Amino acid sequence: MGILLLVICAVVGVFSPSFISFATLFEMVRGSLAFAIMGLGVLPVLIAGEVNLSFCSVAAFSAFATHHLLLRLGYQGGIGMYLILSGLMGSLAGWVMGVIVTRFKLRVFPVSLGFWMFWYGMNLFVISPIINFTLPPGLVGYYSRYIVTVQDPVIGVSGLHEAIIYLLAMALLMWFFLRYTMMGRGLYAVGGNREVAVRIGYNVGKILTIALVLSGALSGIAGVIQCSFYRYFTPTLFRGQELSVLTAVVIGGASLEGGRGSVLGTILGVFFIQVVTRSLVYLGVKGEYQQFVLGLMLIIFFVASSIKRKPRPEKMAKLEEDTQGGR
Amino acid sequence: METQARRTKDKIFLVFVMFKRLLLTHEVLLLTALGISILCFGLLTNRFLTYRTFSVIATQCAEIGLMGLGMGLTIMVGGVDLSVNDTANLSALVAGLFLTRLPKDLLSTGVHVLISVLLALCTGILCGYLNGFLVAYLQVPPILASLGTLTLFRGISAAVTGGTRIAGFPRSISFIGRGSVLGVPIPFLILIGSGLLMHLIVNHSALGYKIRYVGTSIRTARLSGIKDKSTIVITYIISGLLSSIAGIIIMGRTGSVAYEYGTQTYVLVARAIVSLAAVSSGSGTVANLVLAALILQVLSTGFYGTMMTSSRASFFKDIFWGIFMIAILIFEQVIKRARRPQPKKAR
Amino acid sequence: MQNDEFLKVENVHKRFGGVIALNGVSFQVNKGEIVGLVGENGSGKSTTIKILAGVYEPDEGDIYIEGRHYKRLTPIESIKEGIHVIYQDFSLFPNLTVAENIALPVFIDEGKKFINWREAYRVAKETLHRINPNIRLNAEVGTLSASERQMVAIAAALFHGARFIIMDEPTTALTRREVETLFQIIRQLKSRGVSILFVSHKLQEVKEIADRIIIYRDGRKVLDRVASEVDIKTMEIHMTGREISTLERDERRSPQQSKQPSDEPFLLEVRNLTLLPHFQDVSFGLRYGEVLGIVGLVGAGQRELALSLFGVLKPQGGEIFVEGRKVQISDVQDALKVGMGYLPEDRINEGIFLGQSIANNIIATVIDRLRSKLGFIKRLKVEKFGEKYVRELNIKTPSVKSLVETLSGGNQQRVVLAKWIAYGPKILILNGPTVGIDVGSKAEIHKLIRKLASEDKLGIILISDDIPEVLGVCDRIVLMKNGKLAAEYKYGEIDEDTLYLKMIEETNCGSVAALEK
Amino acid sequence: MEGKSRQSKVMLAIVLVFIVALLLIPSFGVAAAKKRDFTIGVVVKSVAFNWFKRMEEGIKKFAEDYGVTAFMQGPPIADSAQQIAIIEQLIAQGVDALVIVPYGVKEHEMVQKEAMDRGIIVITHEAARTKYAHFDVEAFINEEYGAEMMRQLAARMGYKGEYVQFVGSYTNDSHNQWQDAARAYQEANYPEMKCIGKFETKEDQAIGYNIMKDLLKKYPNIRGVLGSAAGDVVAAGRAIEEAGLSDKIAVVGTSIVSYAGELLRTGAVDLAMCWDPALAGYVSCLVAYKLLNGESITEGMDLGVEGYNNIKIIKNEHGVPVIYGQGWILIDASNMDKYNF
Repeated sequence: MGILLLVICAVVGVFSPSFISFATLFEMVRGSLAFAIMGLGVLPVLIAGEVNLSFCSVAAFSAFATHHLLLRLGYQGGIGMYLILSGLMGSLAGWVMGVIVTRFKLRVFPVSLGFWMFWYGMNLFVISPIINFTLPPGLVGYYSRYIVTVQDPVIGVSGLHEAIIYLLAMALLMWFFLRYTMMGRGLYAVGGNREVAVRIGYNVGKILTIALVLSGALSGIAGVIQCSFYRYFTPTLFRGQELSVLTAVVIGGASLEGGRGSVLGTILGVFFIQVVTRSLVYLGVKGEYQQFVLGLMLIIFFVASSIKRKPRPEKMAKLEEDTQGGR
Repeated sequence: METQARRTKDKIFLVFVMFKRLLLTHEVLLLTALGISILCFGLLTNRFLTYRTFSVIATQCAEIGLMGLGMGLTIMVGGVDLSVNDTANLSALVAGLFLTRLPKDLLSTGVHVLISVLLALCTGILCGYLNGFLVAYLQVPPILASLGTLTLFRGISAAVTGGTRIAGFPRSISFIGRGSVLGVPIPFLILIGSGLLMHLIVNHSALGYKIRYVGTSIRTARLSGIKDKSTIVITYIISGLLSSIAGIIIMGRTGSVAYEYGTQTYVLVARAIVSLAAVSSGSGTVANLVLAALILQVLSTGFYGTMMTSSRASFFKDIFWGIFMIAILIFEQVIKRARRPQPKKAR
Repeated sequence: MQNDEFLKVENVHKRFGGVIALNGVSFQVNKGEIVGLVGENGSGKSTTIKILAGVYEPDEGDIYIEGRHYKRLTPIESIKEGIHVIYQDFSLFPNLTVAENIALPVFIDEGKKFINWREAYRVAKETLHRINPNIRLNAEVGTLSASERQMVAIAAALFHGARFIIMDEPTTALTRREVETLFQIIRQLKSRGVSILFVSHKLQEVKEIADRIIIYRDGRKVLDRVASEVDIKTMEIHMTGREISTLERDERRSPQQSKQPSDEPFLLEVRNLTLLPHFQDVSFGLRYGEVLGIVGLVGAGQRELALSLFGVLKPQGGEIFVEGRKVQISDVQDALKVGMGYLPEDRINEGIFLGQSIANNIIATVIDRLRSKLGFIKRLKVEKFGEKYVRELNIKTPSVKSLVETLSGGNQQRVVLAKWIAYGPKILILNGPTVGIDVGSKAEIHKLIRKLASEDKLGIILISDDIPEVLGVCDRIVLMKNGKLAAEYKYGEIDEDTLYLKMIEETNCGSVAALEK
Repeated sequence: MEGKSRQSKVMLAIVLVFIVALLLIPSFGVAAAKKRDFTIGVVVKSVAFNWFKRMEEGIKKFAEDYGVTAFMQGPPIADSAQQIAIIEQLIAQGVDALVIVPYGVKEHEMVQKEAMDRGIIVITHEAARTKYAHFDVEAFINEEYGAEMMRQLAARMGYKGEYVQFVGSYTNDSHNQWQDAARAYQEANYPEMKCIGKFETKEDQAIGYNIMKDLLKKYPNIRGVLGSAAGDVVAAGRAIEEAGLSDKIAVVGTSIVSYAGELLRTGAVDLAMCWDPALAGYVSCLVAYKLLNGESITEGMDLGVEGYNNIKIIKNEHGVPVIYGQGWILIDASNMDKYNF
């Protein structure tokens, strides 16, 4: 995965030398920060073998609601309070879904479709339908709070945004959670074999709920970070980007059938999508053709990875594997 | 004596269970939901129970209904086709290009339109074939395969048109989208026609059986001599075909072709229809799919109708759709339990 | 004696809705004792297992563990008392490593919140080492063979401090050599004072390993005796409650009734068929009206041979002739075209369509023939068609519209058979037709196979590791060993014990080297 | 599952009967709602845009002034499919007049025609090339506005250098008219300037921002940006400001204070041009009202609204009369406080 990324960057760099620079790198990092955090939230749910499509709307709702709440309270400070409050709201949204899913023994996917509509609707109907440009003083200028600054000869000042610390922290926490806690391992266990997980004493409902709560919290955080980059809070944040985030996480090695997926892979997957889409501009691909090229690349990637997956010596004797696993 | 009494008791119980099963079928559930929603809207506003409103509902539910049908079939065979909307747009685009770019005096209008429609259908078939090929022969997981083709189809449309709209079609095309026969909108007739055809295919044709076999267990199907791969491909082709019909309706209804038409909504609405119709791999009925499309459309139209003068109607509709979908899911689950009063038998 | 008792179950009842699963069962298991539990499907074996594992709550009765009284066990209590179940599917996570699979359940019990990987590896290694040191701890369980997975499951149980291990059909997926290893491990456990409840339908194996045998029928215990006092015949009688018209030698058809080798041309001839590493240079012939048995231990290559004949696997070399014409079989469709039918071993996943009606299952192979002139399939026709076969094969069901999962295993298998009989194949390959089927149904299926063959319209290849079955049903038997044909016997030429010996003896000596190649 | 087939057949029959009944009964029974006063529905691209929020103010004021029912309606996000669906529903609800601000002009033509066929007055806005409408209302002649944009941009670029154009979508007529006119004006008058290309922001600031970032890298000599959608200059301005190029690159385009205010103040955006959507909404409704009352709209008429005191009427290529005002306004850091939307 990482190698593939480097190859792509190299190819783009050959055709458009201005692509290879710290400024570009930092730009890409900033462009993918929020998505990576959201992807980290998608990951545990996917590992548990469920598909949640409501994360974008949860992100939009938590960020937007937080913003309006804090504005009304006359909040003056920085992003910290935003992150906490929005994260909390996101987790609450995740918890509600978790409770419904476990209580009524439903699959996450159809329920999340309902919530997808619900949270966007809540944003627009209950809070406000319009973009809000008023930022508290602490958030003004946050978009350019860099920890490393570079002077690019072409586009001037650019830098590595502070929010990468949040991403790294989240990634680290998520990695620790998935690797070193019983709950984290439980996610893999549930995704690997749900029935057995029950048998050895895992509370599947609780585990699923925790995955959804985490997903919600990270979505909320991602929403705030993205809005602070935009410098406005919009009720329709991320709308229509659910599938591309999901694609990114899957490209990063998570399986839609559950049981597989890693933190590093997820981040690389998100970055990969970002690099591919953005590099098309550098390669001089006209706006109209970008989607076409992207579609081709996606198909080639999926086909390649499904072919790579096929030959497994120990399964030779069995029937060839069936990948018909759609939902 | 005792056994006799118990047997009678068991019999009564059995009749009760059967009755309950019949009452609680998904069709009845959906019909009830439809009836209740129509009733509610009718009570809320006197503008709802009019011929015009219903003709709008009938017209509008055709597009999403057809796409939902296509997606439903692919889910029945154990996959999913997310590219329905973009297949529709691409098919319409091919027809549109043919209609506008070809000098009009070469052919008579009727032939011209007929060929363009056929071209659109062919495009749908090709798109479906690509999906099916990726899923069946290259073993790409269906979600990913159709995600890729979705982007690809949209990209082709955008690239070919440069993002602009194509318009200026003969009148007969717009008749497909806006005309009516005996007061019934043509798109709705097309939907019902396709629905009936699909019903025949799913329930009364070899293909339908094969679709359900493959959806139930692809391995058993293969070992029973069913051509699983070609079944999958054909199902996706049908999905593509249905989408291209939707594309023609869109073309007729809007008199134009745009690469991004409906991309914000239709896929998710189609998926919602499938959920609502409780279609899953190996099982599901066409009637449910059509009903689900109708319900969602009634809800949508109803909200715009009752909240006509509020610019926030569309937001409220979102909220309600969301709640409604979750509620149906929960309700369905509760009923499923009621239908099966005994715990699972020990294996 | 009283001190030796580990578990005592007294008068346990369990009913589900109207179905009585257990009807006043009592038994006891002593420390370091191996108890074999046998019974037909639905006789209450699984219910007993689940009650002991704490999954089900008994309606009535008492459970004593070392004298401690329980009205019911919870899963946690059960594990705390050292009761551990190894289910048929081994209860493992295919996507996790061996070490984790062993350590995870224990850590959960201990109420740990975090995983200490080093400790997990250390303890897992220690435990696994006692059983099989060759398994890598960081291998994903999904990549292991069936027996390796079983070792892992046992290791997990031991690590868990199990004092009483319940094994549910543990040998289903194992080769004979692996079974031997398993038995060694079981004896090793016994010597350490661990009690074992060995639940199986393979009577021979139960008799071989168990100290004491308990037999269930219809939710009641019908026999509880020291193993050396029971022979297999008695076990069968107690399981079914009737004399079975099985194909015990004395009751079987005379040699005259069976198909005699003749000069008539082969229906199917296979020459030098090879698919490494599974089988090599396999040649044999099959005539109309003949039942050819292919026996061999699990893993000897007979299963792959069958799959190759049916076009699922592609052989690397060799030729296949059907009625004298050379045919190319590269997929299932080709196999169907030359008139083959295949009854798979894994009935649930490959044989039937769960969630479909019986009629729909039966017509799966002939769906294209049922079309009317207009291309439609009439539901009534389908049902009539299904009913015909339900009658013919004596499938016990109230209606062909019932779902196939409502049937018992034997009846399900008959549905699969019906599916192929309906197709009318020239060559019918039966791969383990009676796996997991109770003794009564087994006999009826055997009768059915004989009846099919006697009609002289087709040839049957029967692949099985059930020796009495092969001996009873087949006209000719070929023995496969390590991917090669080792011997051929005519009907009546060899008896059970000799064949059994032939099967194992050479595997254990001569060809181990070849196997490891 | 038992008896599924018969059951589903019965169901199918029930469904069909049900549907037919639904379609037929109402046409005999319930008469259309009584007309109390005129109902004017305004359908905009998306109700979640600040721009249209401002327009709604004008519409509400109109409704108050004239005592009619006038309201705004639209999808939550800009999407033709949903917008057309809403228009169709409003037609079914029996509104008297429709004011439409179409997302894609061509897609909407059929539905506009249908509305007209049913005797509904159809007024469009921002769709000067539409085929079917009684009138289209524009705050100004698009070509003039485009030329004005170019004049303003050129002056700030010193009449030389490379510039890029942004449009909300390639399908947005007005945006493309402005930009095409601007480019034509530049090619005729400022030979030293060069256009790099026209880019589509999909009315999404995030997309515009990314495109601008990438463009800056690819074309380091950019000296000017011409925006069309309200968010375009904001997106571009942000990218430029972050690159520290506020002084070097001139950003001119259609926008409003609530979008571009902060950047106007910092100088990243040099000039916002616009028309007041509230007035446009007011005027559009007014035109519809006058037509409903049987009055006619004539060249040079005074509609009594600022910027629309001396309207021009020019028929477009499809024969639809387009009403032009002189409603553009120029907003920069000095006068931005005057415009509170």
